Amino acid sequence: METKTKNYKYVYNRPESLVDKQTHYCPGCGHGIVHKLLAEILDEFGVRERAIVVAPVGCSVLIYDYMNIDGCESAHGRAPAVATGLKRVNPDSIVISYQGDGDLLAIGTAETIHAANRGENFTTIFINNAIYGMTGGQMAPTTMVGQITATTPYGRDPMDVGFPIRGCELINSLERPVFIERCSIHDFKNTLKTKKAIKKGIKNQIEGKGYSFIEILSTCPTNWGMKPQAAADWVKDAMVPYYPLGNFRDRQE
Amino acid sequence: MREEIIIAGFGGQGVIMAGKLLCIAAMNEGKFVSHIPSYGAEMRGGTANCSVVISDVEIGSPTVPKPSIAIIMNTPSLTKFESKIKPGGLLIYNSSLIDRKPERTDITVVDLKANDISEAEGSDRAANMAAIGKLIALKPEIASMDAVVTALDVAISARNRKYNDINIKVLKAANSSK
Amino acid sequence: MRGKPIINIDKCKGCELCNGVCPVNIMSMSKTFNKQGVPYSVCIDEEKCTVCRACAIICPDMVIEVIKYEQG
Amino acid sequence: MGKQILMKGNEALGEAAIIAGCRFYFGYPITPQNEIPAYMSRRLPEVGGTFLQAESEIAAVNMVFGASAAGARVMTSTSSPGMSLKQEGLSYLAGAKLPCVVVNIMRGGPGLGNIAGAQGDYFQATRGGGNGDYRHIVLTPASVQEMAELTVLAFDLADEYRITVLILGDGYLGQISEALTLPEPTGKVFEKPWALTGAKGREPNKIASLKLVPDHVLEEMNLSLERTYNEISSRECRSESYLTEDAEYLLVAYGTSSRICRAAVNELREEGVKAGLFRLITAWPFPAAALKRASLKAKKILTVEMSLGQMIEDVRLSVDNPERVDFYGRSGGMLPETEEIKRRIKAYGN
Repeated sequence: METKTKNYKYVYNRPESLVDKQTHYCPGCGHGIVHKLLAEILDEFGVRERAIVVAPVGCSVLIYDYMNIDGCESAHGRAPAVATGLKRVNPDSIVISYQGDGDLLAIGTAETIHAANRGENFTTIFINNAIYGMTGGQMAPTTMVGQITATTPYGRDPMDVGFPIRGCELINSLERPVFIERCSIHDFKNTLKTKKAIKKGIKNQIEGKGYSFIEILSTCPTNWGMKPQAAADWVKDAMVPYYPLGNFRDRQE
Repeated sequence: MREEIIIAGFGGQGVIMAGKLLCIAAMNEGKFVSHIPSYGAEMRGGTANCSVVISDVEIGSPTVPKPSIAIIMNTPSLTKFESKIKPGGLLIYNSSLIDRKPERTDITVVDLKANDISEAEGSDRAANMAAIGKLIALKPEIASMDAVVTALDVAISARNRKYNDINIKVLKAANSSK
Repeated sequence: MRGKPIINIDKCKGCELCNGVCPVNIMSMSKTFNKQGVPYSVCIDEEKCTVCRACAIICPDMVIEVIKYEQG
Repeated sequence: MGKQILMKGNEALGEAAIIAGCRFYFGYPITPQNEIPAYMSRRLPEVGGTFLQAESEIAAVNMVFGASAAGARVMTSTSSPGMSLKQEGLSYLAGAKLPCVVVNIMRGGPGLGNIAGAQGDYFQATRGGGNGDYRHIVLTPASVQEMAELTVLAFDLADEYRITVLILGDGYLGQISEALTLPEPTGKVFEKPWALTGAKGREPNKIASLKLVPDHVLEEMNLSLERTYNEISSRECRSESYLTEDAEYLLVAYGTSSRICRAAVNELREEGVKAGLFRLITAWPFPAAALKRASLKAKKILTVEMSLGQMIEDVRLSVDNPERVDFYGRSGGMLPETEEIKRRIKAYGN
């Protein structure tokens, strides 16, 4: 192999904060991408040994098995409460609540809003893929109007079950959060932006600034019934128009 | 000695505090004591009462279904508790506010103008002290006047401690009243 | 030749996302199956690799690492 | 012995928690336990601790989960309807083997019920209201002094066995003021190498109850929990036998109803009736062996509860000739009456 004959260096390899282990995620699942981004950022800040990830219930329920950091389970929707407990006991730890759309905006809405409202000094990574993945593709609070899921076989009817909830806008009505941004991993450019946003969220926490909320539009190829690239395109074409990307708040005082 | 006491009136008359004052005084003189207030929603109905047990021996049941002593500060409380007093028991009722005479004849009934005594000493809020002063005059084995006066410093919140001079005057005036 | 992706083919789940992000279109899928029974990511023209890392960054399964050759 | 102070049960419990080293409290207001959060909100900042009023009982118990996972001594408290909400968290705490102290100052139910003291949550406490094969230690104080002493004990038991310890009081115990001699800290120290403190110089710790694969790992964990539960059952049964040696009539009760029974026993003894009281101090583990001993000479066993009969099932399972077991209870916040207990006991003699 040429690699043996030429001098080279790795410009991209596994971050220390990521375990060398095959995930249970479906091919093309956005969780794997975000796990990696998070791990890279923990490495870049050198905080792997202070980090604790709080896993939600949902597809990412096993995130603690993939991250080479301390990990804590939480009951469905309670990740912000568990994160609050962890962070209040050890203010020097770097706590990440990693939550899906059901966890964050359905069963755990109260915990989400109140942790944000208290300005807890942890970072929330909110994976919005418009569906319940783990249980087999049921309607999420973020399911798009008309989207067909296992429990909206005729498409989501907003006059029956309401419109999809916009997490960033909801959090943006609160005073205490310091950083709110919606990003997406549907292409390379946006994935880089996502990394930047997560990085800001972790930096804020390291500096003790308070609560950061990063919503990431992601894919669920399996439950959407699409190939991964088509799913990525659907994020761009169907989701982004309803869930505008961009920064909602970046308070730096 | 075991006395099972109900102190009852309307919210704001200080009946629960009066019970605590009695308990602290008696406790400091070596008695076993217990105090259960009526609480929560019940208190918002305008009536308040507490169940106090003071005993020479360890208290089994702290509840007072049949008081040996009732200190009754308003008319609804008289209606509620008069029939429950143990035969041979003691009823001190606040005749400043209660416009009827108790009906029981098998108990000792003491008429105490608690609000009048309080007002005569310069306060319209120390009727509860008058009641305690009278009680320990009639039942000195429960607690001494000295113990009650000392207990005031613990029982009364810091915010209201400035009224203790008047409280002591009312306690003593009722204690020596006819 | 500036560098290239190193692909751990047996870990590839065959999602093809790397194919879509490559700016010079040198990522493709194999005609054969890996241990997991899926076609896997391959680089069909390493000479053209710009070492942009897009394929690696988008890969959800940490299948791709990227090396850069040292000058000289 | 320290100085006696007059203290309310709820506040004595709060102070005892601080004596025991509890520095984190999460809770949500509900009568008749409101003095606990109020007390902790005042006292914890004085000792460098954290009080947080949660947005719900569910959030509170999950904050407890997080704080316990981080290695802290932590407590939450509530009353019956709030306890129902906490069951999810209790099940997760059990699955994750996290120690904590949970207080239930019971009130009348079902539903919103009323705010008077009751004992209708015995089944929920001893059988577990959450999902799965789990137990927690249940301590049942009967006085302000015991509210304090059992709270100190609760924190040690929780850490020793990595388990939830439930203090099961009732509204009367929460509200009653009695003389209290503050307990001393036990000074026991429990290492928590499993705590989430950041993976510095060690492998990452993971705290979770999820055991998906392989198939048998969950059963193995359940069996390991069972071993802990068996150990607790053999070592931690607590009870008080009062005048039971020669008792022909045995009362069985806990908490406030045991106080009423004690008064009945005293009065019956004065009248020459050989009555005794067996009082639970742990409702789980149930002190079955001690009850069996205490009931040896009893012609009749009267279970007295502030419910319509829950503990009686454990009583029947513990004694020989369970047909001796009879029941008297009041519910909905009403109290059993000494006179009625005496009347029933005397009726057995005829």
